[in-house]
Amino acid sequence: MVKINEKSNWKEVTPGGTIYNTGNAAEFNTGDWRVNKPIFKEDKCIQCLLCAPVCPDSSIPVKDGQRLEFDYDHCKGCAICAEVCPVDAIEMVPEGQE
Amino acid sequence: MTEKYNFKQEMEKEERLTGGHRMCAGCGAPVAVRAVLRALEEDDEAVIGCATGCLEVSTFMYPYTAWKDSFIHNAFENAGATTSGAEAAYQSLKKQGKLANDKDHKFIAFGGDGGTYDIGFQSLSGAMERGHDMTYVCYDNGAYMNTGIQRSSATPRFADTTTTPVGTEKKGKSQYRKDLTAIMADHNLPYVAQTTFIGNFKDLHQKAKKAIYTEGATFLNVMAPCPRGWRYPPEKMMELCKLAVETCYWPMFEIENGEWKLNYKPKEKMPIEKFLEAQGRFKHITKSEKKDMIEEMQAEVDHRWEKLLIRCGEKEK
Amino acid sequence: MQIRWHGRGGQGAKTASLLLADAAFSTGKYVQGFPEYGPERMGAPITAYNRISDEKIRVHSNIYNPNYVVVVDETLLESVDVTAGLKEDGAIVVNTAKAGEKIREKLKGYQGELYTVDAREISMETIGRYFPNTPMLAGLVKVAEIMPENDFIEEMGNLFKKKFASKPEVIEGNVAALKRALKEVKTHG
Amino acid sequence: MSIREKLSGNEAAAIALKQINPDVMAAFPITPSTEIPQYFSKYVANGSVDTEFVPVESEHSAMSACVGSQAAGARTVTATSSCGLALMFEELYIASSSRLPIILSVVNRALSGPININADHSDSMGARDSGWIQLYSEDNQEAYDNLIQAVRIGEHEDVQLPVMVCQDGFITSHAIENIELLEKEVVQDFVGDYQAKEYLLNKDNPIAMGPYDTADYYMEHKYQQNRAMENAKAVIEKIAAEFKEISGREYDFFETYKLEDADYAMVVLNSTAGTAKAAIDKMRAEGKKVGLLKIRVFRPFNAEKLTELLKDIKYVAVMDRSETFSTAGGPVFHETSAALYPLAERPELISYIYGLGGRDVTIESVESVFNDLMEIEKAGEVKNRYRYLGLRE
Repeated sequence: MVKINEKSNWKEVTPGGTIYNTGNAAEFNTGDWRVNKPIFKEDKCIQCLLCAPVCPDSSIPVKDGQRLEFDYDHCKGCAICAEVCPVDAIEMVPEGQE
Repeated sequence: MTEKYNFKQEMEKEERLTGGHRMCAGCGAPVAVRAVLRALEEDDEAVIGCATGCLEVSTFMYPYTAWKDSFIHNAFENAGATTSGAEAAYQSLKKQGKLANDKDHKFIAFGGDGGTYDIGFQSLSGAMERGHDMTYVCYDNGAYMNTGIQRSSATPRFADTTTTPVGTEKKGKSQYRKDLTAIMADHNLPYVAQTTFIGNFKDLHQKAKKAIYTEGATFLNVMAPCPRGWRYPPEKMMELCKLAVETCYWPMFEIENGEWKLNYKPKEKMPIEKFLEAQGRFKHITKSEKKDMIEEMQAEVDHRWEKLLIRCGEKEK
Repeated sequence: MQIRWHGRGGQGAKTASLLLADAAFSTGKYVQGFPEYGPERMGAPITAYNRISDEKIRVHSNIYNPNYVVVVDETLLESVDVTAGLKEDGAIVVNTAKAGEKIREKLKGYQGELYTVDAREISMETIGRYFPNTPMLAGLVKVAEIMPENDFIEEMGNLFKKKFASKPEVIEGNVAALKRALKEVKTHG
Repeated sequence: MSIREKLSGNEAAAIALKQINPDVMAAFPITPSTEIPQYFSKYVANGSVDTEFVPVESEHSAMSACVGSQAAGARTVTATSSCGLALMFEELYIASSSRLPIILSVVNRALSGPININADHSDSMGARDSGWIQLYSEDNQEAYDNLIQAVRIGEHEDVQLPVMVCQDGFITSHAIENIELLEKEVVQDFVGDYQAKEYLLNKDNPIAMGPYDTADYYMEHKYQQNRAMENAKAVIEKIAAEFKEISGREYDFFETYKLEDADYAMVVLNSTAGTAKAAIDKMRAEGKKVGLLKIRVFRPFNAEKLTELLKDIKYVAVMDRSETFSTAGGPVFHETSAALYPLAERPELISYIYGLGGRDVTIESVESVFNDLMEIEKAGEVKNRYRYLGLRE
């Protein structure tokens, strides 16, 4: 599908605004909203995964029973994950000062 | 049909709501959506309806959608009717053999408390009463957050909202909240439940699973905190949910084929003040000298809790 | 005079543009203050605008060639083209603790004047919480010479009294933030 | 082989819908269109259609469910009148902007208040700018024929717009008249199977519908709708030609009656056109050069064709069965005037508001309009351009 953007003309935008490549918000970066950044301390992590379901931005991927590095393209830095972590394996630092 | 909850396995499921949506940092609504959609079997397709509200405008801003499943937003007050129409189409096309039948389609509607308790109530009631094979999920954040924190019928009494502002004559909202979950139970639906985010989301997961995989119209009421509207630091989301449950402000229960069941009973009921003082919208009552408003609210919470205990057979009438 | 504010939802850039309009209005100017409305949420980049003039303002479009740009959140420099359309003889005021040359690196070849205000430090030390819009507003008033400093402080004091009628304890801190920002605006040529 | 029958307009509409055999009908009863979902429910109960009938709790939900259903990939229909159409108002815009070719059988009735159940066009005229194609029907035959053609017009790939087919409440909806029906198989061949290109239930390609559209995109989307409406003009003609092959009946944007050499003409739509034809016959017999232009397609409005047909007429009475309260005429008058404006020499146009809330229109009342036009010619000037027909003064 042709990439639609604010320069697209009336023939290029999709009829009715319907989107055919669902889930394409993944291409939109909300990581730059972040003022504070979560830092994953893998050495401290006990892989309890309690951080994963609380993320509003689906930014804590889990694979093979292990949480992986944050998806910083989408994480908005809300810190809910850091708050629920029982072992302080997530540290919040001001963006740009990690 | 309660299956064992394999938390780790559930967390590995592919996300059906992607990042890149424009909800506020720390918003509860996408957390609710992710949890509900995880209850879908991986092979099942879903058609998701959504009422206008924060969730809709922020997850589907042209040309981006965060939803991987088929999704339809129609208007504010008609997620119930719209989703019921899609479900009717499915029944018709399936019956006529016009669809490839190798995959099951599940129908899920999402609405905030504005789109569910208030403006969309008629449409919800109609769709549920007709018994479409669909699940309606309310993410209840207790006010019209999308338009700037106006009161809804789900807003707790005394809350300071932009249409029930605290002033010299008024102390926030005058009314207690509507008990929508009980009203939906009185529709005699096969499954109705109330829940929120607790621990590893077992309760929410199991309820979503039951709701989606029970044939007929089912209803789920999920409390989803709003840091902006409730005025608490965004990182405290899980704490707010816990306070709501431990104070019995937001009990967790379900009604399966008319049987009421309490899913969690605090060992010791926490005073409602604990829930109120965690939120800026109640600052005018928690920080004032007069405690009578808090006492009033406590009495109402107690009254509703007692009623629920009786309904759930936890207590003699 | 045309001003464009870059901030994030929830940080008060919109409020700052409205306060600026109020303050300038008190000096007898014609004013406009308006945000660009969209469904963006807390944390999302947002834009707000001001026009200030001695004549009645009739234009109702967005501002594409501002005389001044205010960046309330430094992290926006990475994602937003904040100097787009900024007039060569104009100026940009950025909320940062960083050195001027560090900031200029991010301004995509912009040659005009650059000012900085450490709104985080000022806000934390005077108001006790992070409200960058108050110091940034003062910074802009100073840089753009919108009104005499004393008049500005007096007028803002009046506005805060109205705005914070229910929490008078924050007025003093906000006024202090303005005063400090007026003094601490740094110029970087 | 056509089938000769005697049917009310509502029966004709219901039979058209039965023969179309849609996948879904979602409806809520309202006088005078109530019979349509009633008849249809009977077809569902007896298995003579494959349709899923959704008995919703309001017209708003009716159109909402139609949007959900058509978006899911099902051919979807509904019926309504008056306040029901008004309650759908928001949804009409969403249906058309979502490019969903839903079919709506409108039985025209006055809007409240005061409450009134009889015919006028304030309901569908209020919806004229909602992005729906609008077809108007003089009698039961046209209501039937228009509904069948509507399916092909709306679903055409160059169009993809919803269509409402209007007829007058009680006057035609409840009057038994002769009609020629097509064989069910002929209709089904004509409308064919519906296959949406992109739809919610397509398991291989999920889609998302109904976005938040910012100022960066909204106008482009509106212009697409505008172009679809423009495309509908050729499609309407093409479908009419095909329909003629199966029915022998001719349809166009407009129907004229003794207009060619007329000096005085009336522009009108729906049932009054028939009464006007009778009045014209009577007056022609008296040697008066009167004629009729009946509007069948009000959206899209074919201004070019209308101009061509009216340009040589001296005096034209434009009849509106609805008010705009502009104090400067009704919607049909406005659009007719606008269409004729570019002409260097234009007919003299007079606006008549008539028949509101079911006020009867007789041969005599039509005659009085033509007589007014002749009076105006005699007087050499128009004293009152905006008139009410049959008002007690």
